[in-house]
Amino acid sequence: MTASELNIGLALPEIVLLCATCVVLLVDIFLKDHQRAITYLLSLVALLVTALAVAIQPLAGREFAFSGSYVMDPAGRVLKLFALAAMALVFIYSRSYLQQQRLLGGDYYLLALFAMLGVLVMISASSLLTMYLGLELLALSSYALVAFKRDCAVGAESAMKYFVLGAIASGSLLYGVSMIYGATGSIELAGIAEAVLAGEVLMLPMAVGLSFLLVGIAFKFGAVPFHMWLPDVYQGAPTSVTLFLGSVPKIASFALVLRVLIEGLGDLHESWSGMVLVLAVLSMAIGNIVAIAQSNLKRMLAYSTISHVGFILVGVLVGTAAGVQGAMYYALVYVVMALGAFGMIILLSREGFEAENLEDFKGLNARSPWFAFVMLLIMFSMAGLPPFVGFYAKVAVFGAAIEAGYTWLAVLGVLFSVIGAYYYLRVVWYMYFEPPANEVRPLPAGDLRFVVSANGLAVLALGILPGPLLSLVAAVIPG
Amino acid sequence: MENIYLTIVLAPLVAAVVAGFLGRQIGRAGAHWVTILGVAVAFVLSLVVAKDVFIDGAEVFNQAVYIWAVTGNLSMEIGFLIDPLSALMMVVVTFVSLMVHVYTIGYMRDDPGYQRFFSYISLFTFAMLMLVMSNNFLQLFFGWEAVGLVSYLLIGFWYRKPTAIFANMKAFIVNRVGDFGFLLGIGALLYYAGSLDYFTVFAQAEEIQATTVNIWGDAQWSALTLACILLFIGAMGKSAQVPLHVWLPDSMEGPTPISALIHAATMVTAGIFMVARMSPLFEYSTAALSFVLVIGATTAFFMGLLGLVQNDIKRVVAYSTLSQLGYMTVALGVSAYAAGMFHLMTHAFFKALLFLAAGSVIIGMHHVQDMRQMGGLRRYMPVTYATVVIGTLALVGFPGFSGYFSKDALIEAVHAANIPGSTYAYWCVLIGVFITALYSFRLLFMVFHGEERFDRHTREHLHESPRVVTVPLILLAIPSVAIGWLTIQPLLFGGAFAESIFVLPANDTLAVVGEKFTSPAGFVVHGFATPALYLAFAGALTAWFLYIKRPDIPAALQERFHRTYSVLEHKYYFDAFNEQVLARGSRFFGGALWRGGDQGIIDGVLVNGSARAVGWLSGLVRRVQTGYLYHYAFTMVIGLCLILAWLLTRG
Amino acid sequence: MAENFPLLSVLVWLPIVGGLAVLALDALKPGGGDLRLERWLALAVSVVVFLVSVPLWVGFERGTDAMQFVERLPWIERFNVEYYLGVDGLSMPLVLLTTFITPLIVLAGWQVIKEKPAQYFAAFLILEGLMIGVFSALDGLLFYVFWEAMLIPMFLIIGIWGGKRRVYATVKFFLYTFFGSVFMLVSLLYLYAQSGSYAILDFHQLPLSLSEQTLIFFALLAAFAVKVPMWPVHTWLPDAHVEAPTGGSVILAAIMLKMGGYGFVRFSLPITPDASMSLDWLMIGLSLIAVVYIGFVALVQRDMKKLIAYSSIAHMGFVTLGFFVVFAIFANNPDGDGAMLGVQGGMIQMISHGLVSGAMFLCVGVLYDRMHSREIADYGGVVNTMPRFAAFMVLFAMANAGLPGTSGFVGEFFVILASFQANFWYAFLAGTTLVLGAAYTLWMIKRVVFGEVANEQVAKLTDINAREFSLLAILAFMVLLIGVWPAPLVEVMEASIAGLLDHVAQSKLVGP
Amino acid sequence: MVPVSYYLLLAAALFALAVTGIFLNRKNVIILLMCIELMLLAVNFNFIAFSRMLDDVVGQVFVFFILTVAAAEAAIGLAILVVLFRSRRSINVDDLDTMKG
Amino acid sequence: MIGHVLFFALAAVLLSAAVGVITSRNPVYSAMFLVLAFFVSAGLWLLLEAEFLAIVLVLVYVGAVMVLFLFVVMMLDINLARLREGFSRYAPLGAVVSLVIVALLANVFWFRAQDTPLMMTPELRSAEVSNTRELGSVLYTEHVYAFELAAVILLVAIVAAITLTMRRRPGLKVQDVARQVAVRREDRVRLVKMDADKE
Repeated sequence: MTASELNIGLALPEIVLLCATCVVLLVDIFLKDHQRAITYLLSLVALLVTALAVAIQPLAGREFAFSGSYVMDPAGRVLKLFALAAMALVFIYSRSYLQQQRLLGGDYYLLALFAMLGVLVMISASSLLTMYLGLELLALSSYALVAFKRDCAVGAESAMKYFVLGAIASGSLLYGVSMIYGATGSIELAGIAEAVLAGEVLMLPMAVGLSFLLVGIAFKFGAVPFHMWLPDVYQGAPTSVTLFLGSVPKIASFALVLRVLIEGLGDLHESWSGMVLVLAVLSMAIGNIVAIAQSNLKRMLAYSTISHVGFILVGVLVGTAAGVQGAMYYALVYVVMALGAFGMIILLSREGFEAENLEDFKGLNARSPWFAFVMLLIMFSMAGLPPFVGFYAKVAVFGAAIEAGYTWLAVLGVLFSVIGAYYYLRVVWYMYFEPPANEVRPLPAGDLRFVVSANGLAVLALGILPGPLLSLVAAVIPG
Repeated sequence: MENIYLTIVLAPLVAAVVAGFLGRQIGRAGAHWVTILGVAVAFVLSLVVAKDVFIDGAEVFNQAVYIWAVTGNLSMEIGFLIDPLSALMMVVVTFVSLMVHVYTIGYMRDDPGYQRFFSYISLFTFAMLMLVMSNNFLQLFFGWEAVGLVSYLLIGFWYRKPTAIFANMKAFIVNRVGDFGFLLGIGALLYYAGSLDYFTVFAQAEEIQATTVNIWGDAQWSALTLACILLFIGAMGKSAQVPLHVWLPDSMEGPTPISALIHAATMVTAGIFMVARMSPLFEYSTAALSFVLVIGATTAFFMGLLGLVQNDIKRVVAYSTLSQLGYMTVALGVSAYAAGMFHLMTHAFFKALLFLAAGSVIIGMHHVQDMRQMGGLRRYMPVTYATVVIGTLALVGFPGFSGYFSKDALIEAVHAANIPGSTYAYWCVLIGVFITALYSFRLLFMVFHGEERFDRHTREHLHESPRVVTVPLILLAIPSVAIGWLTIQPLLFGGAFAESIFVLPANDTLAVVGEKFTSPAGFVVHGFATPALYLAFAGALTAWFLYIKRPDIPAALQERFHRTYSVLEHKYYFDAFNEQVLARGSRFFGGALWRGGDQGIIDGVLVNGSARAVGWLSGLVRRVQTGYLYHYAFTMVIGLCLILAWLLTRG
Repeated sequence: MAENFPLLSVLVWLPIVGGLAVLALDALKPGGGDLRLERWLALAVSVVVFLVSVPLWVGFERGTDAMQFVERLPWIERFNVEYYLGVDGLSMPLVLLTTFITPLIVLAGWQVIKEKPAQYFAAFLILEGLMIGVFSALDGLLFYVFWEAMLIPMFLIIGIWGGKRRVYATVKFFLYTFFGSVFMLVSLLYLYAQSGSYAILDFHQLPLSLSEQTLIFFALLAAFAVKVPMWPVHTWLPDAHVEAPTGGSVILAAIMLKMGGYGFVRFSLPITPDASMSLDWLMIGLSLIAVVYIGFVALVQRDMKKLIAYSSIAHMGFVTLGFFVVFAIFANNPDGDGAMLGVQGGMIQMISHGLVSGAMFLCVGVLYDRMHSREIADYGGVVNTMPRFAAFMVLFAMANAGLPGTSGFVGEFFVILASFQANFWYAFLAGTTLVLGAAYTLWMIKRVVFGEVANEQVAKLTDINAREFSLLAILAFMVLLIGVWPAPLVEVMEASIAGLLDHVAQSKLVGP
Repeated sequence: MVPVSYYLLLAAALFALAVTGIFLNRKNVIILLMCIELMLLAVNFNFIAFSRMLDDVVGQVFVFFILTVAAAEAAIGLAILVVLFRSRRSINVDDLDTMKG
Repeated sequence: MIGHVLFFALAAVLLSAAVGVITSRNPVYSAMFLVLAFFVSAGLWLLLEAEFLAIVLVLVYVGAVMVLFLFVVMMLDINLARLREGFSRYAPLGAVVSLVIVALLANVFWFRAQDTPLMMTPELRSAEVSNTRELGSVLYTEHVYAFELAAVILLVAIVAAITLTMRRRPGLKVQDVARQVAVRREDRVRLVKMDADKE
């Protein structure tokens, strides 16, 4: 074991984040409730420093560390930076919410930072072992986060569901990993790919492994029929946690798919694409159809997440470079939109009141035209209407599908997006066409106000000039 | 000359615009002066043009004014064709219009819409001139519809009167039915001839005749027959031929001057004019001519019968107009286009006269139109009486009066014809003469003779109409008497229309008539040798007997033949059929399509149905999400099993 | 004006920026303040946009079917999407129609809109920019972006300022059109996958097999047929029209429907000529159904706006009939003389319908503003109290019924003449509009305008004011001008239509 | 010694039992947590068996980490259970249905 | 042969214990069955010559995790009577599903696994080979990254467990020294100025 094999410097971001998290942990212990702002700021600093570490890292293509269990490549860098930025936004959104809801401990930031670490690990995982550990790090932190509003029965219930189902999913994933290990003799993705390419694989155990693995992946993504946890968790968790769950882990899930399915098992595309196809179609269908019946906005957005996952999976199942790029672009874009949407719920919440029902958005235009407009941008973007960024995500994914000959799938997809448009429209109609139920004008804190606005405008700006981000994605996912 | 033509057309238009838009500024007098000036200018210049054409024998003028649109190889233009036919029409139109303008000053004296009325009738003059002066089908259609528009506006001039606004809508829509055919006819000609210009189309008449077209089943039609019949459907609408005649009696709801101008003298003759103009086409299609003939004959006879049972003074005249239009159409059918035009001209004068006189009576009677409340008016309104007598004599064809020449020539021509349907037509027009005399004298006797059936209040105010009313009557009476005598020679037999009207030698019935013609006087003498004259006398005599000698008989007859009477009273149930079957049927059909098709199937089943289906599905699927952990786990396991089974069975 | 002045960009973006400025102006003075400033700003912007668009007409080079005023920049390099604008004889008149109608709409909403007027005007200005974008985009994806983005302001316009059932109507409108449009998106993506470019002109040259063409044709049809709207996907229109505020109805009828028609000539015909050829019977059939079926349906409407909405559908039937009858003409007559007439008829019908139906909706708006009812039965004898208004209404009704001398005649005339060249019965059925159109329009006029004063509300009506008068007068002038002298309009389209027909006449099938 | 596939079959049966246990148990959340432990145990069997089959120690390393994670997982699971019990006074699975649809 | 007997015996016990875990109506019994299952597994692992892991399993699971389970079961005052209600209604379904899974996997591991390496019997290794050394030599070198991550996961577990279960009871009376020190006179005493009585 030489230093160059260890190549520890490559893992600088994770190390930095871990150290920073420990610092936050230690500092937080000595803080009183009214000093939690320090935790908040320190957490942001931790993210910033990590981001710097990611950004300044010299990188020549794909590099490995820790005997091949850690990988860093341009795609990973983009994903990491994006995840860190999303996390920072989550913190900014959450601060005032936590204050309002009297959730004053620093635990939220701490657990979220650990989850962030898990995400980074997953993005950089190049062996199934590190992938598993990263995934568990993320999952365990998430379980705790969902339950962390201790006096909230709904939160505990959803945490319990999340935990049990998540554990089943991890079990399934592990079972799959064990089979793949047995079939290829390796747990390193590069080794697996090599074995597949060379044909030195036990096909049947491989098939079993693939099935179990897919269940795990589908669960993490929230694809039908492994989505059942998602609506309950989104609804039950405190909004700041939903905000987190709805955004950052999607990047991790995409990383999981990218590393395992595309890079590791890309040559078995024929075996898994059919199953992913079924997952994608079911997700688009069920997500969109059931969302229509929801009156709780968080729950509705949960179903909308499911449907978006379906769209992302379309890009994945196509399996071409364009498809993967489309999926990645979609995932990134989805994070931006989800942040905005949940951010709006936080923005409208006030002490002792969560604006999580559709009804709470009634007449928002009369009360606060600007925030109604921001929400409108986000909703139309989610519905996939130009000139918002969500549209290009669909274009990228369906374009790739059509290029690969899946025209019928694209047709099906757009049809579901029409159905989906209905419930996004309903939010807009509640905001604009209904008289306000009350006269409360949301008066969010300055930073929240700024960030929500920036988030909404980003949806628009990325829609008017979608070129750079698309090119970036294209550059980091080579053909 | 071009400037003159333009002036003829534009003077009434400018007048109409001024009276219409600046009516309030220029006041009532201003309105009538400006429009009368406009029409007078048009009339005088028309006379100049007529002199140029008829007396100096000027070349036919055929030139575009401006290009309306060019598409591909097809150039559509607005342009004038000045030949004897149009020159004649221009004179007739502007003259009658001028008379009506003057007359209106008196008739509409107290009406609040005075300026509007003048604006409309000037606009009408413009539209009618555009129609008759056109050198192409586009402009013809323009004028055709424009006169329809003004007719619509004028029938509904008293817009508060429910009957008036019903009548004007009916008039427009029925005319639209005709225009529908007319437009298709134009389409056919464009298709087969590739042009909208008259002469270009006429030049290809024979080729078009040779082309056959398959419309329905295996029957092969001549394209020309198709086009001509379609065009004639247009004429049937405008010239009120059965079965598109229903609008004309109702149009009497409008003010009397326009009944005279539009619904007697000018607009309704547009169809006759059009067919005459298209003679180079119709000539090649015997089938079309027969069609024209039969329709015309039917109109002439059966509409005349209806005149017998009407009691509204204007309606009697209106049915008489229908009948006379039928006569003109019959003339067209037997290729006696010139005779048709001749009758058109004489009819324009004496029918305008009769209408205006009726209007004068109505003024005197304070807008009572029911003849049963009149009687013995000749003492109170001598001038009107005199002119009505002249008009009536002209109408029934008393020898020497204008109507005599035109109608007799026409009947002779029908007699000479031998195309299918000509025998039927001959009997129709012949008996029609008797009927004409009967209803004409019935009117004369009921209104001006016999006992006075009006109340005292009316009598106190009953007096002759003012000068502006009587002067046009007198001026119209002059041509009603004399124009036949003066013009029969050149118009019918002198070849005045040679440049405009084309008749195949084989069809030339007028030539047969002309063989016996020596002079107008000779024609009068010859008249005594024909049955027509005696039938007319018989009709007059019958009228005298029934309405002066034994006024009780009509009522008894009515009792006796109540079934026949009822048919006549209901105008052969045309209106009932149109209203009950066509109008109501359309509404029912529309309602069924709307409720059943749009709201029921498309919206109900397809659109809202699919929305409901999605909603239902949503409600169903969401029930799978029970909230129970074990169900969630179960779903996952089932999913796992399925994936596993699938992958394992596949490979 | 300089050669390379980005005229179209200015036309697209100026109204959008203006709309945002109106919103900003509103936001900067919270609590209402003086409303006048925003509407003056909105009016100024719309008028300036119109003035800026005039050089399009003046500087347009007649006699060529090439794109003019072209602007071309890379936009999304990853997909080879360009910011590619340009107009030809087909789109330029529609751009002008848009810039012409918008100031009128601003004026129409002048005092009438009480609730959130700044948002109202801003929505229309933004809508204007997007609509101009639709007509001038030469890149497929850019076109689609404008096409779909337009739904958003329209959705809000109907939803916020509409009538009682506005939510139903606007959601129906949105989903209906969205449903149609997504198929177009799929076909655009497919065309891109085949050609590697999104430029519409490249699509035109792309050879495709008949089955591909047929599928693409139907996909495009879904988008355009809904927009036009063609039977049987028309049922959103009456609802949307009825519930929309006056300005919304006007813009919907005057411009938005034209996008469907424009789509056919810009996309369907040139991209899938062989499929269009083989499916012309379907399109002609649907168009004729629109004319006849809808004519009857219009007859029984009790709501004025609904009646006009239905009449719009019937009139737009002429547009599609004109476009697709060309194939039947080609089949009938190899030199295809009448084909030109058909397409031109369709195009002119679009412009004319834009003016006439817009005017009709404005007229209804004038009445609605006073009586707050659109029911025909609530009116009667309006002419007694509003004579000047009645004159306009009758004029526009006549134009709606296709009276010669008004713009409504030109298109119908052309199309009927053209369809005769294809088949007598096409012309026959199309011609029934002469009767049906007159019947439903005049029956409404009879019941609304004429007659005795029906009730006290009618008796209290006041005639149109100077603002309304000028609106209607401007439209009346245009309607008559085009009716009396359509030659200039026909002329600008001529070369582009000729080019289109040349293109369409050639098969672009690949393989055997 | 027995063939590897015996172990695999045993693990499969164990896994199936664990899964069945999870959705059959409608009363007690704690038993669910135990089932999860069983499931992981099954996975561990696979890894060790394959490790022996391939003569490769990595499989056992993986098991080592699984054991670690499983312990952490159990801790968090039980913590959530405690929270749940405190807020509801029940750990009955049937009671966890406030959110559905 | 002895290997076979041992394997089958232990496997039978393991599966029975597993059935016991999922069918016991008292969680304490379940826990005890689970303990049994772990012990038996450890035995089986010894058969596979994974001595280190076998020991770890017993130490970590039986010694720590299961104690934790029992602790929680005891700590929470659970109404056992309600929990004992049966699940027999769904048992057939469960049996079917579990049989399907087993059948599918058996197909792979048995019926279609003949002649594949899966049927290989691992050779007994010589006594010198130390399983612990083997693991130890890679754990801190090749897998150091994973090892550190595992440590972090344990840290998260600690943090999370404390966060979730430690609570400050609202009713608890605690002195706040800082507040006591910061008290000012105005907070405690209010001087009320009253007019003299004017009787």
